[in-house]
This record gives sequence, C-alpha cells and structure tokens, in this order.
Amino acid sequence: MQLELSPADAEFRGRMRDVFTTKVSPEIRDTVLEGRHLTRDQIVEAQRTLNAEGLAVPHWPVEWGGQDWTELQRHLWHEEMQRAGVPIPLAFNASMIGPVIAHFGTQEQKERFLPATANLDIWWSQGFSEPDAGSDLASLRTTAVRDGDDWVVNGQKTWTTLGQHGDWIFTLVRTDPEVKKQAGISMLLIDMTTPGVEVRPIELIDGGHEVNEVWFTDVRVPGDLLVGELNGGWTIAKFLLGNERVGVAPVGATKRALAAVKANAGPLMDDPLVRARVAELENELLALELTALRVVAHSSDGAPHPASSVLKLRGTELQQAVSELALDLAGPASLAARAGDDSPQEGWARRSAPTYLNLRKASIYGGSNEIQRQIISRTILGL
Amino acid sequence: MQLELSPADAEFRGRMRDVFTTKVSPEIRDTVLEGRHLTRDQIVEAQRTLNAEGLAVPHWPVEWGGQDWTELQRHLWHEEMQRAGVPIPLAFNASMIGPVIAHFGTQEQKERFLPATANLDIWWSQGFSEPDAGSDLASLRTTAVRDGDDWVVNGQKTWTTLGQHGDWIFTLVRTDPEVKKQAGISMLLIDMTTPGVEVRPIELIDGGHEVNEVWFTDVRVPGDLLVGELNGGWTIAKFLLGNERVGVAPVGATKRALAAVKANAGPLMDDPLVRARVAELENELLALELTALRVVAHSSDGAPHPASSVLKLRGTELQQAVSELALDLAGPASLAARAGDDSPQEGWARRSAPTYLNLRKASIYGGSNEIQRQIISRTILGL
Amino acid sequence: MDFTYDDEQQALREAVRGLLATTYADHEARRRTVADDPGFDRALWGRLAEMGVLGLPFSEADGGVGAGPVEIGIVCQELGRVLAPEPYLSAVVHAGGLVAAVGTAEQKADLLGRLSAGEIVLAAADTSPGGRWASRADGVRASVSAGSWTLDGVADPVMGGASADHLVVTAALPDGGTGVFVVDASAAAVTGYVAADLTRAASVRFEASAATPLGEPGRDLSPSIATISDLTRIMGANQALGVMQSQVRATTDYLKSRKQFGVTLNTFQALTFRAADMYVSLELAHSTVDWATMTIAGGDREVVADAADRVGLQVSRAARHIGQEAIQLHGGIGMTAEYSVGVGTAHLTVLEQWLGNAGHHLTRLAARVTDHEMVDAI
Amino acid sequence: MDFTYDDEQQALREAVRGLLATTYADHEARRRTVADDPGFDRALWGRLAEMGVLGLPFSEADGGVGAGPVEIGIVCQELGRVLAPEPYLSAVVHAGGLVAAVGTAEQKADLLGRLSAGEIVLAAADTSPGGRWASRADGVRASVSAGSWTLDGVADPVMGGASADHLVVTAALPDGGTGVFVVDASAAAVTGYVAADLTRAASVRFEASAATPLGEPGRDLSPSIATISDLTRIMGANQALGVMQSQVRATTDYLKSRKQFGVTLNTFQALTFRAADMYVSLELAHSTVDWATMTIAGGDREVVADAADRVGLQVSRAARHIGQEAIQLHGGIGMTAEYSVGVGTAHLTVLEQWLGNAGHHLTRLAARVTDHEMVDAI
Repeated sequence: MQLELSPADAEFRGRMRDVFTTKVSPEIRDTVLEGRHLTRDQIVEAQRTLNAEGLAVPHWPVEWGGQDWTELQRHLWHEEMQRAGVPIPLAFNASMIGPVIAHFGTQEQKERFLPATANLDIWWSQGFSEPDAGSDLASLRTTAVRDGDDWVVNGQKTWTTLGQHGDWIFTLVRTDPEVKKQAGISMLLIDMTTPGVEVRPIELIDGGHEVNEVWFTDVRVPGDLLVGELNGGWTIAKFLLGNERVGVAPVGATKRALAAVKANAGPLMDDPLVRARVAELENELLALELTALRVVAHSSDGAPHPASSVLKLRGTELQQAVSELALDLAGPASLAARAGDDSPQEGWARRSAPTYLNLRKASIYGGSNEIQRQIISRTILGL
Repeated sequence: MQLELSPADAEFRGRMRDVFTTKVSPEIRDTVLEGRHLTRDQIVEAQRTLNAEGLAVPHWPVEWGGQDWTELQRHLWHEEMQRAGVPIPLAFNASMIGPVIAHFGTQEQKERFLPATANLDIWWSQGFSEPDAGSDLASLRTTAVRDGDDWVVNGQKTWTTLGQHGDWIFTLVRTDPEVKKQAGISMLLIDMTTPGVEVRPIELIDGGHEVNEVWFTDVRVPGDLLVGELNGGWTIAKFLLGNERVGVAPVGATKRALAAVKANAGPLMDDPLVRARVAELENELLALELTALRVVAHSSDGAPHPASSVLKLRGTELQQAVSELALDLAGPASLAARAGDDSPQEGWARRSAPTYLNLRKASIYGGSNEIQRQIISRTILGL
Repeated sequence: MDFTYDDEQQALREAVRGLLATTYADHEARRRTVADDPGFDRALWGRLAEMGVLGLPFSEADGGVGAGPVEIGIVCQELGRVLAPEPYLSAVVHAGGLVAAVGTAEQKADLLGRLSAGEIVLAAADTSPGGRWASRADGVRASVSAGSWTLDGVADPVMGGASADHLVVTAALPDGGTGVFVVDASAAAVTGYVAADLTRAASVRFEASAATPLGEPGRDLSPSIATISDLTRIMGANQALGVMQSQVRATTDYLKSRKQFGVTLNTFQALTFRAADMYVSLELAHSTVDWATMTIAGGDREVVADAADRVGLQVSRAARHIGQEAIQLHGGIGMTAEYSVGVGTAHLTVLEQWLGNAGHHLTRLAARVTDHEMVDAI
Repeated sequence: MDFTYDDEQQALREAVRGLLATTYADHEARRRTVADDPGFDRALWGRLAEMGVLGLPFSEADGGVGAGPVEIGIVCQELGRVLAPEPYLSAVVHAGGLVAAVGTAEQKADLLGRLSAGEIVLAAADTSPGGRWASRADGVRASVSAGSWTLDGVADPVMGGASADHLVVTAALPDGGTGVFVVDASAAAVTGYVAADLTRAASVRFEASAATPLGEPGRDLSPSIATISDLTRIMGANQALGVMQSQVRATTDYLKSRKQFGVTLNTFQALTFRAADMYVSLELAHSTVDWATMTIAGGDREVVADAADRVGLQVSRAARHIGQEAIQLHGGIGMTAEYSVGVGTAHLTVLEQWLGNAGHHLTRLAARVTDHEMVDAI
C-alpha cells in the first residue's frame, strides 16, 4: 500500500497535463470548462489534436494507434483530460466501435475503418436501443434480411446520441427471427447516407437536440459490413457494453463542476448550509476517485475489480447532485435558461437548470442505475 | 376546508388535556416525558386511571366502555395523551384483542373478558409471529388439536412484546393442516399460567427485555376459548391488524421527543447544521400530523383514507430520525448507556444510544415498512 | 377542522378542469402552445375571464368574484395538472395581488377590473438579476420629480413579462423603503425569453421609465409586498401539487403498461416500492398545501409567512423527489419534451426557483427554530 | 500508487484472523465474553501480545515491533470483523499512541514495553462529561506542588477504563495548555460500566490523584494529543470497516437463505437493490479508509488531520446506512443481542460517538471548504 505515484507515473501525468493544456485549443477547453455546448467541428478538432499526439485511442491495440499503458496510466490520462477541459474522444468511436472492429473485424474492415475512426474522419453513431427494447436490449426488432450479397434493413432505433452528426452507424439487427432472442442478432456497419436511412431529432426537456430516432426503410447494406459472425451480435454487444462501463465515472469533470460552483457562489459560500453541502460532496467525490484508483490498481491483470460497478452508479448520482447544487445557488437566475447572450444573468446560472435537467439522463443512459444495482446484487453479491 | 377546531372539538380537547394532566400520576407522566422505562405497575395504574374516566377504550362499542366519538375526537384524545406523557392504553388489550372479542366473541366471552381487558386486570400478550412466520404470518406452524372439549396446543411464538408481564395470550394456531395455509387458522385465548406455557426472554441490542419467545408444550385450552369460527382465524387476524394500523403514527410522542432534544441541546442549538436538522424534522412532523388530520377528517364514514398507509411508514421513519438527532447531540456521553445513576453524564444523553438502537424495531414490528410499501403500491396505486 | 371541499368548490374544480381539457387535452397541445408567441393560449385566457377565474381573488367592487384562497388554490392545482402555461400565478395571483393589496380604490377598480375581464395582462417585476427572494427592492430605483415618478434599473426574471400590458414593479424609494409602481410595458425595454420549462419570462430594463405609484406615493410597502410573495408561494405550491399528482399518476400508469424483459414493469418490486415512496411524498405535500392554503383565511401575516416557508420547504423537497423519480422510472421517454413527465419536472424546477427553493425556506425556518417548543398543526 | 497488501501484510491478516477465530468462532462466544468482567478475553490478549500485535505500533527500542499504519489498520479491521471487545483501540492505539508521541525515552521503554508484552493495560482519559472531541482538556486540571503533580476532575467516557492498570490522562496545565499524565488506576476513583455495544468503559474521578507528567513537565502537548486522536480516528475507521464488511456479508447470506412467502428473500428485488446500495457504501468507505491509513506514513500532521475528518465523515455515513439496513433487512432477528448484526450496529454507533461523529467532521470540513479549489486524491 502506497499513496504516492511512482516517479514514472508522476512524470507521465505531467506529460499528459502538458499536452492537454498546450496542444488543445483554448477556445475548446474554455467551452468545456464553462459547461457550454461544443460544436461538431470543435469535437472533431479536439480529437484530431489528440490523435496527432497518439492520445485519442490509447486503449486500442498498439498497431492501430493504442498505447501500451498500465490501467493507472489510462486512468491518469482520462482524469487529466477532464481536468484540463479537453473533450473526451468520441465514445462511439474510441470506446465502442473501435475496440469492436479491432477485436472482431476482418483485416479489411480494420484497415478501412480504424484509422478513420481514431481520427474522427468517420463520426460513428450507435444503433442499439429501440422503442420497445431499452434496458431489455435483446428484444430488438430491427431486421436484416439477406438479398444476394447484401442485407436489407428495416426498423427503428432510438436514443441515438448525436446521430445528427453521424456518418456511419453500428447497428444491432435481427438476422434470425426463429431462435431465442439473443441468438438471432448480428451487427452491421451502415453508411448513414444510404437511401432509406432517416434521422429524426428528439427534443429533450432541456431544449437540447442530443438524441434522435433513426429509421431504416429497405436500407441495402453490403455483406462485407457484417462485423464478426452471423448471429454473433449479442457477444459483440456484451463486449462493447462491458468496455463502456469501465472508467465511466466522470470524476474529473464532476470535481471541476463542483469547483466551478464554489467559484461562482460568491457570498452564498458564507452560508453554513451551502458550505456543508459542498464539503459533503467533496468528500463523496474523493471517495469515488479513490475507488476508481483502487479499481485500476486491482485491474492490472485485465479482470475488472468488482467495485467497478460502483463507479457508474455513484458517479452519476454525484454528477446529478452537483448540478442540483448549482441550480439551487443560481436561484431565480436559473429561470433564464434560454435568454440571449445579452441577458443580465450570469452564464453559469442560466445554464444551471438545463444542465440539471439534462443530467437526469446520466442515471438512465448507458446502463441505467437499476441495471447497475442488478449487476451488483447478482454478480457481486450473488443474490 | 377550515383549519380551526369547532368550538365543541376545542372544548373536547381542553377536557382531554385537563384529565390527562390532573388525573394521571405525575411520576408516571415524568417517566414518559423523560423517555425512561415504565414498570408494569405504572402501566397498569395509568390505564386504570383512564378507564375510571371512561378514556381507556373509547373506540370500543359503547356498551363495553367505548365512546361515541368522531374520528377527529379519537385523534385528539390520542394526541393529547402523548403530549401529556400519559402512557397509551396497552395496545394488546385496547387496540387488539378487545375489539376482536367485542366483534367476534360470544356473549359469555365478552362478559368474562372485556371489562377486565379495559381495566388491565388481564394483561394480554400477542401470539402471532413465529420463527419462520414473520411478515409471512400465514405460514405459522403452531398447532391446536382437538381432544374432547379441549384443544391441545404445541408450537412456538416469538417477538411476543412484554410477554413477561402477560396473564393471557391471544394466539393464532393451525387447526386444519390440510387446507390452504390461510384457511386452516383459528384464534385461541390461552391462560399463560396453564402448564406447558413457557416464556423465555429475548435480549435486544439495547440491552432491554421487551420481547420473548413463548413455547407451548401440550397446553390444554378449554374449547370455549376459541374466538369466532373454527378455521376463521385469518379473518380475525386481518381485522386485528387493520385496527393496528389506524392511528399508529406516533406524532405526538415524536413531537415531544424533538422538543426535548431542543431543550437538552444547550449551546449545540447555535450550530446552524443542528438548527437546520431540527427545522427540517419539525416540518416533516407537521406534514405527518396534517396528514393524520386529513385521514381522520376523511374517515368519518368508516372507510380509511388511502393516505393512512403513509402514517406508519413515515411516522416510524421520523421517530427514528429524531432518535438519531438525539444520539448525535449526545456525542461521547451516549456511550454511557448502562452507567449507574451516579453517572456524571446527563440522563437523556445516556439514554440516547439505547433509544436509537431500540427504535430500529419501529420499522420492523407491526407490519414492516416493506409491508407498508407493498400495501401502498398494490392497494393504493394498483401496481 | 375540515380538509374537505364543499360542493361549490368541487364544482369549481370540475369546471376549471373541463375548460382546461378543451385546450390541453394532451401534452402535444401544450407543446404546440408554448412553441409560439405569446407562449399561452389567449382564447383560453379569455374563457377563464368569462368563467370568473381571473377575477377570483378580487372583490366584487373591483370587478372580481371575491372568492377565498381555497378556490384560488383549486385553480392553481388544475393549471398544474396539465402544465398550463397561462400566466395565472404571475398575472393574477402575484401582480394582481400586489395591486389589490396596495392600490387605491380607483387603481384597483381600474386595473383589477380589466385584469378580471381578460382585457389586460399584468406581470410582477420584483427580482433583480442574481437576486434571491427578497421583499426589499434592490435592482430598480424610483425617483420623483415635480410629482412625476420614474424608474431606473433592471428586473429579471419577470415571469410572463413579455406579454404583459402593465408591469407591477417593486422599486427602492428615494427616502428608503420599497414602493410598488405600475409601468406601461411600452415605457420599458422588455426582452422576452423562454424559461427552463418553456413558459415565458422577460428581462425588463427601466430607463427613466414613467411610473405610477400604487397607493400613497412614497410609502414603504415592504410588509404588503412580502405578504403577497407569501401568498404567491402558497399558490405556487398548489400548482406544484397538481403537477406532482399528474406525475405520480403517469408513472403508475407507465409501470403498469410498459413491458421490459417480457413483463410489465410493475413486476419489479424495486420500482413499485419507489412509486410507493413517491406517493408518500405526494400525500405529505398535499396535506401541507391544504393547510398552508387554509391559513390565509385567518388573515395573520406572520402565520401566513410561516406557512409559506413550511409549504415551500415541503413542496420543494417533494418536487425534487417526485420529479426526479418520475423521469427515472420512465427511463428515456421521461427525458423528452414530447412527453409530459419530464416537462413537468422542468416546470416544478421553475416554480421552485422562482418562488423560493428549499434552502431558502429552510434557512428561514432554522432561524426561528428556537422561538417555539414545538410546531402544532392546530 | 498502490492499494494492494504485500505478502507480509496478507500473512499478518491471516494470522490475526486465525487467532481471533480461536476465541470468537461465533457471536455467542463474544456474547459470553462481554457478559463477565473484564469484558474481554485476557487469554486472547496475552496471545495477541505473544504474536506481537500489541507492540505493533511501537519501536523496537520501546519493546514493540515497529510496524506501519497499514499493519495496525489490518489488525483493527480483523477485530471489527468479529466485534472483538478487546481494548486494542483504546489501550494500544490511543493510550499507547499518546505515550509513544509525548513520553520520554524511559517512559516509553517502560510503559510501551509492558503494554506490548501484555503485562499492563492502558486507557486514555481525554473526554469530560458532556464533552465533544476536543484536544484541549477541560474536565481534568493538573496542579504541581514541590515538583509533585496531582490531578482533579472527571473523565468520562474512558474506554476500557475499568480494566486499565494505568490511565493516560489529558489535563489542563496550571499555566495554560494541555499536558498528558500517567496515573495509577488505584490513585483514581474508577467506576466501570457497560457501554452501548456491551464493551466496557468507565467514569474516572481524580481527587488530588498523584500523576506523572509524560515528557517535559508543564509543556503544552495539544498538537500531539490532536494527532494521536486523528490516528485513533483513522484506526477506528478501519475497525468500523471490518464491522461493515461482516454486516454486508451476513445480510447477503440471510437474503439468500431466509424464506418468506415460500421463497428466499433474494427473490424480492426491493431487498436485493438495497443490498446493492449497502455494497456501494461499503466500497466507498473502504477506499477512503485505505487512503486515510496510507496518509499516516507521510508524517504530515495537517494531512493526517484532514484525512481523519474525511474518513470520519465517510465512515460515519456508511455506518449509519449499512448498520441500519443490515438490521432492517434481517427483520426481528437483527434486533436481538443473540445475533451479530444488530450488535455490530451498536458497535458502529459507539465507535462513531467515541471518535467523532459525522456532524463533527462535517463541520470541520465545511470550515475549510474555501481553502482549496478541489480535493485531490493523489
């Protein structure tokens, strides 16, 4: 047991901090640090900057741009990125489809897609959830039927985050309706410019356009865009969702959000009840960060530490709690959510209500907190 | 909608307050008000005092000592009793077996038992729970087998509150093992001095002796001590438990406990976090009291208001929360739980840890809070 | 002591509910209405006037109906049930309440008569940018010259401000204290915006804006301003109660009908128990709302101020709990503007931050906690 | 950065666990032990001495083993697992820690040598009746006359006080500041009692009791006293962690085996989800305990004081949550002294109120909250 970073890890952290704060454009970082929305172009620019430094996809195989880092180093990379206000590389590319193609894809698929995916030349969307298949993903109904060398896809996906920006979408489809529901699923890569693909926005309660419905009507997909084995999609989905869960606690970003609350609070920081709420949250975040470190320290053999399931659950709860504190400190100014830039209310205060409302999603998307509790009670506690 | 009591109800409340504060012995009331334990004799004395005033069993039929009161008046009676530190009439007598005998008993049973029950000449115990039949009461296994005019009872009951003081015990027994589990149950009244009845204490975590196991070994019970119909015990049990749930929120006692915390806190009441905790609890208690009033106001036709299920659930949570506050204010002095009367620590502080620990039972006994949530979700919400 | 509505009150509820259902039969109708200016339905506003709902709080002498607080509470609950964006709380309860409390007989007859008739809309401007629920004005200053009053400064947020014909403004008086003024909307720079719940608010800038003092010019009206804020807080709690009732109902219905893993969600006990806890919060809030509403009739300012803090705290806590759980138990659909539940949570958030959040009320209650031995309901 | 135990630490854990299992194979053994004086098992205490566990924190020069905080934490966790009533925290960590921190070389060699060997038991007397976790003594006053020191006043609670041979007492010095004194138990009036978790504590009255100053007579030792309290707080958190681990395990086992309504309790999702939440609290507390324990090695008093507050808050919250839920999910059996779970909750309660409760630590952290931008783990 030892608290300090080794000299090598300390040097590594310093290098990360240096790259993030000197190579990524200050405009982009300020946008993140102030909680404003990034444009598509800013997200692309940031990822390309990281990719040029070899820091966009460190957890990929080395031959496709990955880094031979320890789990702790990956954690430091992730935390320092958040701390510096650098946008995390697009999860759909870096954490989801990239590792899937690297693991399950053909050599041709790897060469065609991986470099472009790492560099965000292709913006990937995720085609998993359907209106009647949310937490119960395996009951999906979008079909792909063989027609010559092609697949013909019909159906509807929903909650497709940032689908309005998507170039391609990795899609779970039912390729065998006769078998047990998990057994008849495959994964297809679909060019979103193909005729028959239609993206419709879903407006969220914070007024933002962040998720979409994606409709497929007789969409023809060439046969070489099947990933892995026919009807082997469920294995791929589990692989992908397993990766999604590692390191998902937004510790650094939430710490930064809490620090911003303190900085913005002004004389409200003299209120003992506000001070206590901040102190309690800081302590909870410390415990979360320490748990993340414990998890990475124990994960060096590749098997995730059981406590990793705690990270998403508690991480999103704290993210939400910090947004609630910001809302309460904003008070009436929080009403001016969609006022123009000439508003006399401060920016952080105006963003507080939309942020609070938007973050309700954190405990729903990416494996709801109910799913996390089920994983803990079944897998860890054996209940 | 009107907030004030009617003149008649205001006068009624004044009369209750008057009786409770002038007729009941000050030693007994002080014992209650300071949270100390009552002796058996004190409990008996208090109930006899109330019974002499016609105030021990107001919800019984008038011919057996009841009062023709409105639900609101019963509520006022109950609240004023708690406020004055008057011990509530023994629930096993006044709220449980008394109404059962009055409703289901034979004329002979009524004459034999009801006056003695109202006056606490008989101290009743409850023989319902068994080691493997807690929340799932209907799976009880204590048997009663017919032998001539008598029943022969064998089995074990547990969690028998104050069973060490009991003269008689009303007992659910299985009289027909062949039928569906609810259908083969009957209720017997059993004299606890009968050979074969053995009461064994269960020590609780606060060190108190408050519950017991009661063992029955070939206990002979005369046939005329069956209550209601043979194998009709489940109906009686539901009737009894239904009565138990009405007005169970210990609002007055909890308000008094919170007032005592404030009075005892001394300079700790200058701590803004303590003040906020007290203010929050006072507000929650107000909401609970108002809900109790709403329930009685709507219950005048006899059908309980749906919100009544809220009372036990929230009432016990608040009772526990107030005990937790007292514990935290006591601090290190709370360790001196079993110190003698010569202890330099204040009495309320010494009692705080045992009280806190003891009140954990409040959300378990008398229909656990999980059972209450089930009632709400099924019966009220239809889930 | 009586927590039941009489027949007339029941009839009022049914009438208001019926009228609102003609406009807001479903959430899509509300969504369409808030998407366009003025952000509410003027036709419905007119029918509310015809029904006497807009004049409910005001005396018959002033063109109103002279109903009591319970009746106003019923209307607010019904508005909340359907998330009606009509500016009833801001125009009638708050701004109209200020006029009724401090205006001269002529001012009341004029402004309240036209307000009750649906001819004009009022908005109360009493909050400065970054300000927090104070009855002492600090963002707008009043000046007088040769008997003519003018205002300078900024008020924001002004709920319903962009569609108001007249603004009822609290402003710092030259000799101290706070007065209340009526300003023609055309005399101020009004910048409307969409609030976090899609209803409308505005930023209002006064620059030597001509203003008419309500009541005796130059008199400090802080106590009346505070009382009207308390009344508005209590009526806002009624509106929040209506929202929460709808959310609990919608969540229950959803759990019964939505299938996952081949069964309806009410098969999952972890979810049904959470619905039960929502019901507990709802009923406790309901009792407190009824109580606070009833305290108004007693006419004791301090009692009403205390009730406003208590119901403000209770309803804010309940709104967080119910609003958050309603979204969570719905899952993704709860996040969308197409569905009422999440928008209801946005509306609860706005009501709370507009009228006083939990921390605000708790701090005030904590300051008084040693003034009494215990809090008694009756 | 490393959160894993090395092989020697693992071996220590197994050895201590094995030894404790010989005495506390089940809860009934613990129950029998606390029922009689002295409230712990002297034979076990002797074997802990033989194993070197009692001398773990002290230097070899003083007759100890010279191990680090991680090793002491392991011992405390194992004691907590079985709710061992042995006065390790009070005698070794707290009282022994005070001697080690402020005693002269001779005093350390004498007292710590005998403590490590199991020949004497010490108890720390640093709390006055009604007092609350302060390093400045206010209940006991020291006087000096002709080079002889005496103490007057009352200390209560003194954990393990009734079975201590010597009391290590903090007392107000004649010229200000707080000193630390050793008092022979026979020189004070010691009234033992049973604490809320069935372990033993005492009320100690000093009346011109002969006392030996530890270290330089008359010197203010407040900083060292505070640091040893912080260390004891952290080790108490280790002990609480052991308790909570046992409670989560017992609750999980119970849910798997206990039947109601014809099925085991783990069929009820509302219960298994609550068990999951207990696990979350446990793991977060675990991480914080490990971290706080590791900060000690750095030797920076302020860092350790901060860590003590942070782990004190985190573990107090977790102990309330886990201790309460463990009883609730067990139902009636959790309320009985015959079963370990409820007694574990009593023990957690005592650890918290003895060493510093959540409110205490939160107040201290809140006072410092604007001193930093954010709290970093490394």
